[in-house]
Formats: sequence, structure tokens, C-alpha cells
Amino acid sequence: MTMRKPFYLQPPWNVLFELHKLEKVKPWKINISFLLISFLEEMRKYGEVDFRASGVALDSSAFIYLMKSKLLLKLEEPPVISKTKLEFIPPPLFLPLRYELTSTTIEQLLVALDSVLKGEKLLPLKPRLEPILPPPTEIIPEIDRYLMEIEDMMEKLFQRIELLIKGKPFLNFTSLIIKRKKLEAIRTFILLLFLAQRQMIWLWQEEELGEIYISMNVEMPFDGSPASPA
Amino acid sequence: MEVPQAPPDASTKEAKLWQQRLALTEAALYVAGRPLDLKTLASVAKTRSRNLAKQLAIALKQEYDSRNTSLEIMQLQDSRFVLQLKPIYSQRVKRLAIRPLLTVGPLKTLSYIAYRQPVPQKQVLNVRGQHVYGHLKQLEELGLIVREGVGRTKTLRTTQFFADYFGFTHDLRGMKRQLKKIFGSDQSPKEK
Amino acid sequence: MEVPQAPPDASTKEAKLWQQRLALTEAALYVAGRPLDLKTLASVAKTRSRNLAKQLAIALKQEYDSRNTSLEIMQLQDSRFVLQLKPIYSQRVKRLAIRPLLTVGPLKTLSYIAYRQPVPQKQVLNVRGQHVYGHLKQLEELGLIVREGVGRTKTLRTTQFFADYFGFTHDLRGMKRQLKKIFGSDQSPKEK
Repeated sequence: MTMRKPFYLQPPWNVLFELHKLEKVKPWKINISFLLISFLEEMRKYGEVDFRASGVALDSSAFIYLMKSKLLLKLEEPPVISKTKLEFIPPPLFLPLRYELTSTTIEQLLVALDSVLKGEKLLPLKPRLEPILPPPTEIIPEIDRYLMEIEDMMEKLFQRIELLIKGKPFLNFTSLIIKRKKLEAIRTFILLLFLAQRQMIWLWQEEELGEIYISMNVEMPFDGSPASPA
Repeated sequence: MEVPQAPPDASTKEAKLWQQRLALTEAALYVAGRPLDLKTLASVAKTRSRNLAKQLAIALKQEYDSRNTSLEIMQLQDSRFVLQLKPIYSQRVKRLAIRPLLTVGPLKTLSYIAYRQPVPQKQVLNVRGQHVYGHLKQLEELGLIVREGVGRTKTLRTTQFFADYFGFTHDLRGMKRQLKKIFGSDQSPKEK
Repeated sequence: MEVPQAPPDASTKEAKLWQQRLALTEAALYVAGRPLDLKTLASVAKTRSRNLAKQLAIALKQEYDSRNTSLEIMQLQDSRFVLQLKPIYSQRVKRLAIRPLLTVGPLKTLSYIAYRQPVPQKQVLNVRGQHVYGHLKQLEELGLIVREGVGRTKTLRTTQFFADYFGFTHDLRGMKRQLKKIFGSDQSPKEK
């Protein structure tokens, strides 16, 4: 009776079980994650849970990881310095100092000046080159204005919260940003953080990633200073 | 001012130091080929005393004067000293000077700075082109110009060495008048 | 060759002429700042006799040697003469020199080329590092080396000007012997 060849001895999984094949393959070409997941799926499909095969697969995966790591480390090694024959390097030769009369005369200086001044006269006739500035981007001034007007916007948001919260103990963040664009929602959230940091409002959540609740700090007027006791 | 001190007896340690300083003074004047001030001469002669530097230069001058040589040491009005060829020999040997101080490009830049000084670096760049950055570096290294101020407000002017080399006065207005006169141009340099 | 003639008695007409020629010889060497051959020295000293020019130069050299001075006159192998600063004074005054001098890096590259020449550019880059491209440009501009051939086969050698500057002979084998003596190395440069 012939034994059926187990599925994992066929490609692509066979690379994990026939280690001599690993030497012929570039480690980068082996997707270990894919091999192991599909290996487990296949095993589940056949209903043959073979712990020896799993063990070998694990061992092979570790080995492939090791090969990959070694290749990476090899890249970081400094290049091998070729052993050049040590040869005699002579010391620097210092030049002897000699005065030398140079030949430039005042006439030559004046001839040079003449040609430069002619060039200077022509200068205004040349078209003036204006510096080419890059076109202004849309984002930077927007952010600038946003930052510059932040106090103003904080006050407006605070007034809006005051209006919406009337008669209620708290307000939820979703109601503040309803029907608003994403960027505006983010800005509103940032402004809330500023207001909370100044203790003008309180923020809390009942669960992580859950709704944010806002309540007023009744002891703080807008200017940020504690209210004077009545 | 103290009377220049005669070199001490050559047998003593002080005499050796004097001789060494005298040789250093000569070395400095020879290599520089331009007038040197007492501060520079003192630093070369390893002394802080400008008076000693002056005594050394005067002693060296006397030594040169006493000897049959084509070279002389001159004391300028501002207490600077220069080693130079005696003018009577110039004619016979000046043909041996074959190397120009500067090539044409840097010379043009230098002449413009001399004529318009003190001139904003920006103006020099406008008139002569961006390539003159290299010229300015060379002229500065040769001690022919100085840059004053920083960044966009840099101003250029020529140095005393420039004036000495071309035989101009050290006075800026005087130099401009000299240039204008020699140049014979009807364009008066802008006084700034 | 005639025996160098001692300077004649200073009271005679010939003595005055001798003194004048001596001064002209000195003037020529001072102005040139490079080695001058006997033909040039003779023409400056108003004589057709190269032998007389040589006698004058040797007499001048002896005068310099006998005196406490920072300057020296060197006689090169091919009977050329040069006036220069004694090397022991260089360090203290080199900052005053007009002509920008080379820093240690390019000087090392230069001495390597001189020692190994004619040497492939590739070998110089291997030994001294890729940064020497700048040195080679500088040395070439100063006329101290030449590059022969193109691309990867470029060969470097020093110029006649280099030999003159250092007072070396123009003969390559002779120059290498001189260099070997200076470097005090027991390794003989490769003769190619």
C-alpha cells in the first residue's frame, strides 16, 4: 500500500521541510507568514494535526528568519579594506619662501577700470530680473490664520456651548460637530482641549473611544480668571 | 621715545636674541614685500614692545644703508617699514617680474571697488556678475580689500596694502581724486 | 674654467663696476623670486661673460653666507642661482607672504607625486584618498604638476617650475636621489 504524500511536502510548503532546498533559494523570496498561515489552514482542512510537521515548520521558519537577519547585518558591515601594500609615504615638502616682484602696473589697473565702467553704464539697459517666488500654498496661510484667530474662535465656541447646554447638565461632542466637515470637527476638538486646559469646561468619557461629554465650569467666566466670590 | 639701542655685545645671550630678532624682522619684511606696521613687526620678533620692534627695524635699516646693496629699508611717516629695491635698479631688472599680481577678472573687480569705495558688495555683484564671489575671496586673501558689515549690507573697500602697491595715498578721498585724475574720465566717482 | 676672481680693490674704476654688477645681480635675484640662469644674470650685469656672471653670483652668495641674515643664495646643480628665505625662518613669517601658500594636505600630495613620478593619478587617489582631486587642481594651477593622458590612464609628474622652486635638478633620477636624501627614507623610490 502506498502512503499518500502529505500536502506539506508539495510546493509551496515543501521548502519548509526540505532544508537542502533553502540553500538554492534567496531567503527574501520566502514569505514565511504566508507559508505558515496556509500551512495551518491546509492542516485544518485535512483534519490531520501533525505536531511533528508543525515543529519542523516552526524550526525552518526560525532558520529562514536567521538567514534574513544575517543578510541584513552583512549589509551594515563596513566594506572590507583591501590589504594594500604598505608603501613609504613621504612627508610634505615645504615650499621655500621667496619674494617675487609682481608685474601688475597702475596702467593695467586703469585699463581694467575703463572696461568695468563701460559695463556699469550698460547695466540699467538690461532687463531687471525679478526673483521668481514659489506660488503661495493654500494650507500655510490657512493654518496661520487659524492659529492667529484661536482666541477669537475659542470665545465663539464657548458661547455656542453655553447656548446649547442651557438647562442641561452636559452636552455631547457629536452634537457640536453634527453636519460639519472633518477638518472643522478636528478644529472644534482642538478648541475644546484649549478650553478644558483653561478649566472653562470639563471633558470626560465613559469608555475609551466613546462619546466625549462636555460640561461647564460654572466658576470660570470666559476671560480665564476665576470668578470673584459673590 | 627712547634712543635706538645699539646691538649688545655679540658674546652675550642678549646679543644672540637681538641678532635673532633682527633676522626675523628682515625675514618678515622680505616675505611681505609691503610696508609692515610696528605691531606686526613686534609679533614676528616675539616681543610685545613696539618700541623694541622699531629699534630693530631702524638697526636693520642702518645695516642695509652701510652696505653696498641694491635693497633698502625705508621708514614711512606712519612708522611702518618696508624692504624694497632701490629705485635706481628697478629699470634694469623689472623685466624679470613676469607674474602679474592678479589676472584680468579679479583686477577688474579690484579696480571697480577702488573707484566706487566704500561700495556695497551687492552693487559689485550687480555690475560684475555673481562670479565675482571668487574674486572677492582672492582679493581678501591677498590683503587688497576688506569686507565690512555682514550679510546683505556688506561693504567693500581697498586696504593700505592696495594703496602701497599702486603708490596711492592712504586717504580715501585723495585716492579717488588720484584715480580720477589718472583715469582722466569725466565721470566723477560717486562720493557716498 | 677660470678661478672665481676676487673683487678688485674698491678704489679703482674696475672695483666700482664690480660693485655695481654685484648689486645688479642681487636686484635681479630679488625681483625674480625664482632661479635665474647665467645667461640672464649676465645680461642684467651688462656682460656677455657667463663666467663673470657666475663669479658675481658666487661672490654674492659668499657675502650672504658671511653675514647674519635670514636670506640665502642657493646655487643649483645646473649653475642657476636663487635668492630665498632660509627655511628656519619660514614658519614665523609665512603668514605675511602675499602669494597664498599651500597647506599641509596639498604639500603631502605634491611630495608623493614627486617621489613616485611619473605616477598614475589612480595610484595617487588610492594612496592619498579621493579628496586629493582638489589638491591636484591646486597644484596644477600653481604650475607645480602636469597631468598627462586622459581619463583613467592619467599620469602625474612634477614640472620644471617645481624643480626650480625647490632647487632640484631637472633630471628625474637625480631629483629622486635628492628627494630621498631629504626624506631620509631607506626605501628607494621606484624608478620607472
